[in-house]
Amino acid sequence: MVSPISSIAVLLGSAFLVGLFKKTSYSFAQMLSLLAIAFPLFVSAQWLIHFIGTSDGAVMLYTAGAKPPFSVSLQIGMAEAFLTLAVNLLGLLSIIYLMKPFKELGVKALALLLILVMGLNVIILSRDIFNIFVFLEIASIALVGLILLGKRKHTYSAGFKYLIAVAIISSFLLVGIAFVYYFGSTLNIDDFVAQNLIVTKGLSTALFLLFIAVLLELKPFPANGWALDLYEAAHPGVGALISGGTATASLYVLYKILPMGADYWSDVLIWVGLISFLGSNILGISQKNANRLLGYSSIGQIGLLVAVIGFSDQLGSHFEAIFFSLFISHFLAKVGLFWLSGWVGKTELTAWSILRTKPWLLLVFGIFLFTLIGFPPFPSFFGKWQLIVDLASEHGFNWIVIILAGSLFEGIYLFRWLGYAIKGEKSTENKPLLDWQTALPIGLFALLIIGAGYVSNQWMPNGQSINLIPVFFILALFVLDFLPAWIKNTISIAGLVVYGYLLYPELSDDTLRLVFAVIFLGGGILTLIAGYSVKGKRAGFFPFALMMFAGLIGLVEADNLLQFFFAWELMTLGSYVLIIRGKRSMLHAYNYMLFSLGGAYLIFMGMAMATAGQSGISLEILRTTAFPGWTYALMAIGFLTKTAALGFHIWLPGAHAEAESDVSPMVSGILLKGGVFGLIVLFLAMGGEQAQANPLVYVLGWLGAITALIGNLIAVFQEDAKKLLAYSSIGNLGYVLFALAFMSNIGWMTAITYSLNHFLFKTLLFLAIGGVVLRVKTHNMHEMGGLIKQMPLSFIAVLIGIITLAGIPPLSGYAGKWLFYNAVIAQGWYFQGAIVFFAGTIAFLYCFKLIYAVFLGQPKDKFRQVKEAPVWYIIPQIILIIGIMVFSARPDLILKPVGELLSGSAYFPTDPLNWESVTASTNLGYWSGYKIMLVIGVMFMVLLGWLLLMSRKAQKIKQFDIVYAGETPFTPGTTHFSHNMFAPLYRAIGFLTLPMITQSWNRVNSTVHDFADSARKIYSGNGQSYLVQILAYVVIVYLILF
Amino acid sequence: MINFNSLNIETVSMGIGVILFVLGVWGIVSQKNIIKIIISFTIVDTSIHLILVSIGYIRGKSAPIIDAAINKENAANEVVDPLPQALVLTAIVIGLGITALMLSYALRMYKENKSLDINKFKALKW
Amino acid sequence: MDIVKKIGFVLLGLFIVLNWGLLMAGIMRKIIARVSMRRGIKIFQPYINLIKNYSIRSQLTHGIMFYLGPVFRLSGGVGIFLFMPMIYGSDIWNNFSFTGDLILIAYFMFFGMLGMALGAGEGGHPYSAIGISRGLAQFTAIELPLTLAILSIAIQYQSLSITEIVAAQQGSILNWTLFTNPLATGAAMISFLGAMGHSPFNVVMAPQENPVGPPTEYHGTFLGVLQTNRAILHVVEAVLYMNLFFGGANNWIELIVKTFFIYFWSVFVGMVFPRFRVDQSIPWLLKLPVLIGVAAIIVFIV
Amino acid sequence: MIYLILLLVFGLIMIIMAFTAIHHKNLQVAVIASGIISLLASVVYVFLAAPDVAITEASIGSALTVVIFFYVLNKIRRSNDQE
Amino acid sequence: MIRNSFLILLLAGLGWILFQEFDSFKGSDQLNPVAEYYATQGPQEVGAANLVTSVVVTYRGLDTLGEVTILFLTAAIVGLLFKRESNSETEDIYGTSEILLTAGKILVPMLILVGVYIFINGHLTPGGGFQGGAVLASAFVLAALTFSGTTVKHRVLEIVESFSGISFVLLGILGVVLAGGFLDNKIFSLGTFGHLFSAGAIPIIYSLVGLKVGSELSNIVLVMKSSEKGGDHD
Repeated sequence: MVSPISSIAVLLGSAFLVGLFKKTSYSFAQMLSLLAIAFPLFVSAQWLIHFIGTSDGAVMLYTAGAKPPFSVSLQIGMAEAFLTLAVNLLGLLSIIYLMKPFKELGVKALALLLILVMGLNVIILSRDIFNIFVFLEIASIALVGLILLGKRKHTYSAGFKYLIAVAIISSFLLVGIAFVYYFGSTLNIDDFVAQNLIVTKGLSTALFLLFIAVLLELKPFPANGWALDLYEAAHPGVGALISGGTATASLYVLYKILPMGADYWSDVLIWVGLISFLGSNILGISQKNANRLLGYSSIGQIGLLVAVIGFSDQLGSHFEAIFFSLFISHFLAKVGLFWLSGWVGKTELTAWSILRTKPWLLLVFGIFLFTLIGFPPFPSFFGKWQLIVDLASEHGFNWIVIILAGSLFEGIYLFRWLGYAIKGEKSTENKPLLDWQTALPIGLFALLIIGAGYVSNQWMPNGQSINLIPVFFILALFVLDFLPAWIKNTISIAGLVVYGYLLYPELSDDTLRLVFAVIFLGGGILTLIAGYSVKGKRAGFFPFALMMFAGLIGLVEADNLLQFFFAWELMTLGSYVLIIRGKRSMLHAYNYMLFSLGGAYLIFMGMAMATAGQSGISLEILRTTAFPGWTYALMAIGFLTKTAALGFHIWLPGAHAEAESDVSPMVSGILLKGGVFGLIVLFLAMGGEQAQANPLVYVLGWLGAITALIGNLIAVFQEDAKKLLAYSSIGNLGYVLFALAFMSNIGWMTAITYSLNHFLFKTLLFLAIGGVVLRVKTHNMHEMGGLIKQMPLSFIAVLIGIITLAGIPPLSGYAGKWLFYNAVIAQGWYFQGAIVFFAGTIAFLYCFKLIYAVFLGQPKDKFRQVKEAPVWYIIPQIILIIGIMVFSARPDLILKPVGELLSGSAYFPTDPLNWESVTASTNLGYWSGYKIMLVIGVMFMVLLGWLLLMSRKAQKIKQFDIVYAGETPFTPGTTHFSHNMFAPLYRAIGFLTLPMITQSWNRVNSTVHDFADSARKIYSGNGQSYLVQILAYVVIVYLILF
Repeated sequence: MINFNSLNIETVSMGIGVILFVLGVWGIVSQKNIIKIIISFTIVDTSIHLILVSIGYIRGKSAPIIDAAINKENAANEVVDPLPQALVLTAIVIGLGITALMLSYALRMYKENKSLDINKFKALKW
Repeated sequence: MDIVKKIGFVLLGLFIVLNWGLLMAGIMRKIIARVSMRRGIKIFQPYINLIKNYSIRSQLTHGIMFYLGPVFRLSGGVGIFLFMPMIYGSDIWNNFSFTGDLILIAYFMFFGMLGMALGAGEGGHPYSAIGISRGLAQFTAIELPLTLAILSIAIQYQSLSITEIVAAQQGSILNWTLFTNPLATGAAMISFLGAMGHSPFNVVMAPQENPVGPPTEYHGTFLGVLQTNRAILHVVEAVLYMNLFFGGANNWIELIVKTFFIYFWSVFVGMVFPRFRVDQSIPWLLKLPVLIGVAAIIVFIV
Repeated sequence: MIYLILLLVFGLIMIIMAFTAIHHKNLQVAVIASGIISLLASVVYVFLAAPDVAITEASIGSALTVVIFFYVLNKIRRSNDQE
Repeated sequence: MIRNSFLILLLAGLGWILFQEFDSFKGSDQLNPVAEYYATQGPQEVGAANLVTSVVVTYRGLDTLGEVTILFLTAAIVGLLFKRESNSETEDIYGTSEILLTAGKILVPMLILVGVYIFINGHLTPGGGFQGGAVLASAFVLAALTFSGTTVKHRVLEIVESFSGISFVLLGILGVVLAGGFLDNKIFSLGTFGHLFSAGAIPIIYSLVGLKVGSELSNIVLVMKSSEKGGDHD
């Protein structure tokens, strides 16, 4: 095997050699540099493979023919091999990426890069603190030179600020090293540790200086203005080197010297790291400059990694896997983002919409951002998961809160950015060329992320329990994205069908899960059928749709918390992209994501608390959690954000209404059940008795009731058909929540009936209205009218849908109402029940508005030529109508087994529904869907026949043949009464619909932004202030410590 | 606080080093002129060198060069610690490099902005 | 029981109800006229109207839903009749109610309303839509006290079966819900005012905006169907209140007497009080009657 | 003991020079003051039995550094004149 | 004033931190084990009379390599910073006085000689590559000051710089091949202790360091000197 020392020698030698080349032979110099940097890459790779293949320990490399501590020694182990591999790869790709700027600056610049990489290699390998100091200086100085690449404004002052900051930090470092040598008599880390010195006042101060200097190299918040300025001023390719290269090396130094310090240094690292993570991410919120934002984010991520190093004792054997996944995420994603930023060229975040000209770059951008935040299947997801679970087992809940809060703040700006890229205003300028020098590194890093995700997954404890087949299927869809939409659609549907077929045996006993599996998979298939109406490629739709469905079905399959959370996040990711595809959905998708993210973190927190002090992560442990109150409350609130309970609902209307026509039913009819299922899983895990005794459910009940009322009431006042349906979803999910909160057998029957019904009718309604919107190109109901003649099938679908929605017998909506009354009375929640029923009658209002304003009334001139909705929209509607009919006539087919499951299990054994063939009964009454259907059906037919008989010669008259107070109306527009239809009701109780919640969230939002905006004023731009901050940081940390 | 009798050569030089360090840092954070800041940095550098050399000093021993005066076999009892001196050599050169770089950047900044006031270079901020 | 015989009795019951409905409408209008110092219509005028409408030959329609509206409407009325046990203790006269499910009836009322609203909607007359929107808005408020009342008696009797509720009121007049649960009765009877479409809650029936009653857009057979339904529905609704609050009926005579008084209650109030606007009636309904309803529940919780 | 006294004196001078370097208005003077600190330090190194360091400090710290400073100051002055 | 008092507080804090060190610093009476090893084993292992040199060049050779790299970097960066003007010729503001010229003619060769002497004898006497290099550089600076027309060509300096750097690295690698590790000086025989040609590769390495440092420092100074034409007009 080739010694890593030879890589250092090769790099250094070629750096000296490259400096000699003349301008004319630049390309030769460039070639040489590439080769020179490829060599260490090869060496590191070789060592890494060696260490992975064998279980050998680290190898010591001696210099000068003497053993340490007398000479400088290097060490290569798995970690060093991996980190040098990363650094060398970064160096190699940087040369490629920066080819043009390098050429402008000449051979000297190439030498700088070679030396930088060499320096980083030595920093990682070296076991001698002074040696590390020297090469840290080398790396810093090389960077100061490299920032001259692709000169931008203010490079010099930024470079100067960086220089003076580095100089003062290294002064502390050197003083620290000097005294460490004085007290420890050695410069070798291992030797120092082996001596086990008694920590005296002098030694501890010396170590303090050493540690604080290394920490300051990592740019901890708030002593990091100099670094931010550098990030802003430097070419993004150089930013990548700083963020990915020097930070990597410094982090490893921190890890190496950690055993030298006393125990409390772990805590200091944790504090410093987490403060950086939180502070930097908060201040990033108001940042508009992409490079600077990347700087904030880098500092935040590195802070997290510092904290992870501080946690290394607590994480034990998991440390390596956790650090790997978090590190590699930061490294690949941040570097990739910097490179992307270089291609975009402009610094404003809004300019990133230019990415849309190259869709694959947009995808890569998404991968990078999702990696940073920690979404599956990217590596950081697994890292964060395990980190937090392990912290929880040590009861480090405060840490978890900080980490999750920081991640949330990070999400705030990253997703805003992603929104700009996907949906921001298109810039009018010419698109920049994409040459291979840019494309290759970026693409490679994106691929590496996926590979790293796989490694993290396999490495992490329990990671292998995750079913990766759907993920691979989705990846395959990404690869096949060049195919026309209908082929991909067929593949997707086939995938869902096959998956469902394979899954069925597993779930056939568990009816409860089966119901949701049917909703998720069946709904997926139905809504995808509608997608056949889309022509062209529909790039990027199917992978994300499938991702959402994979996540949903993953929830059903999940046996342990990791699987569940993995699926949950996968679902969120997929649905976010689906939602943001809508025309005006930038803001709405953003809101959706923030609420989802917040919710997910609450769930995460709850799960983590549940794992504390328990072995394993199976869902069962939720029952035996040591912190029942917190666990359940946090998880419940998390799920409530997904079901859009009042207070967390503001994302829903926009997200559902502005989504594409066939996406709305997916996200409304199907996706919302994910949250419901989450609650079910939670409550099941809590167990019946514990759940009933929990005051939480009482609160949930009230919340559900009020959500139902307000959701429905707001829906009544909507003019936008899809918004109306969206608010109606909020209301309906309120019912479900309310019913779940009963924690009784019949209550749950109600909830499941409602969920199933809502799936059926809301999917149906959204498909039907979506079809209409597709034809008339507007969401505003008052612009439609009289469409029954053009779209009779859609009309029938909507009619069936609203009858079900309103709970009018004989359709299945009534089943829910009946169960409801029984549950309410059995439970004694009369007032909440009354509110819910009031909400039910209000629902009737918007049902009428929906069908009347769209299909009835006066047809408008401009829509006379409109055709029926596409047949691909009609087919799933027909299937859904059949579904509703079957469920209405034979509810026992589904509810009976579910009821048996509920009463058979330990959860709700009391007061089940009694079934006698098709008739259900309780102590209060009975209900037979079949008989009601029969009676009403026969009666309706008889009466219809009778009327047909009586008025068989009915004569069709013209549109305006109406009695109109002596006048003849002549424009349909003024004769169609549908705008502001329920004005009297609004005057009476409209105050309930004032957007108070939206306003308070807005206030929260602006407070956070204002805070971030004023807090980041500490980065005054004055290099001297930065020095003062560094100094103050040192002094304050010292005073806190001693 | 400091007993004069306990004063010896290395503690005094160490003391000078510490005082110079603080003074240098004072200069760095208080002076507005970039050149002055750089000068202050050189003072800090010098102070660190002083500290390092003081650490390597062994009372009453001579320079770590084996010559006629110092027996090769008995060197361990005759000489001061060579290691800190080696470190200082390195540190001095590094210090020079950094100072030269700072000065070049300062010159560049001056040519860009016609000012040496560090307050005038706040274009990048927040 | 033989299904044919059952259907026969159902049809007979329906016929009785229809006749009583028409007659009662005539009587009430006569009373109203007399109270307002008018001569008024003939008692049998509703019959005449009905026959006249069914015999009109011209039938005009705006479209399929316009056509179906009356069918829905009548289905609603007849359906409630079918699901309603008419005479307590009689297998013959309990129709298809099995044991009479309160919730089913409460929600099936929407069926006819929806049909009517849709039919009128397709008529294309803006006033129909205005009337419907007002009517529906007010209806939500009317429903709330009724819901509370129903909850209250469901708690009281621990049943949602009308038959059982009636059974519980047998024996003495003091067993009537009216006396055992006066608050619920009060709330429900206020709600009944709205359901019957009399003043003060009849702005939705204002002359030009009459989708719930026989509307101007409909005529001929359609109107006849609607009038038929109206007659049936008024009686059946009164029967519902009778069953719930006034001890039910053991025979047709008792039924006729009780429904007359129940119906008369709405007419009486309508004569005494002026009309509310919709945006007045909703807040009013959401205040006093709801409070009474809440009180009716609290009585049972405490 | 003589070393000690010399050292104290040097130390005092160095501190005074440091004040001069930091606070003197004239940059040239300040540079020279810092050079003097360096030079005195190199003498101190001799006391501390570090001749190698002394030579280095003298040649690099006090000579070359000062030269570079002067070049830069000169540049600044001249680009001022050009204005 | 608030700022100043804050700064004084900060400096007091800093002083307090450093005072902790000063307070616990008691000097030393004897060498610590590492230094003792250098003193006792150094002469045998490395063969250099100047222990500092043995530490600098051999035991901590990697640091030294890094150090010359830093100078290389600095020279390169200063070169990059003033790249655009490097061609413009300088008018010498000092003028070249007769005295200076004469002194230069004598001093420059002498300084060069001294420099070379210092680094060649680095393993025997105080001084070595850095010091020698610095002296060489001062010679060049003086030459540049004196003979304004005949400045030393950058190119030559660069070649010397790179050549010596590469040779340094190659010698280091030879150490891996022929002796105990990277930068091991025992690739050549240690020779007789105390002689000029002894201590293995140390004299060669130190000469290379001297050349490198000299050329780099001269480069820095000369670039600084020659860069003219204020302003970066891009």
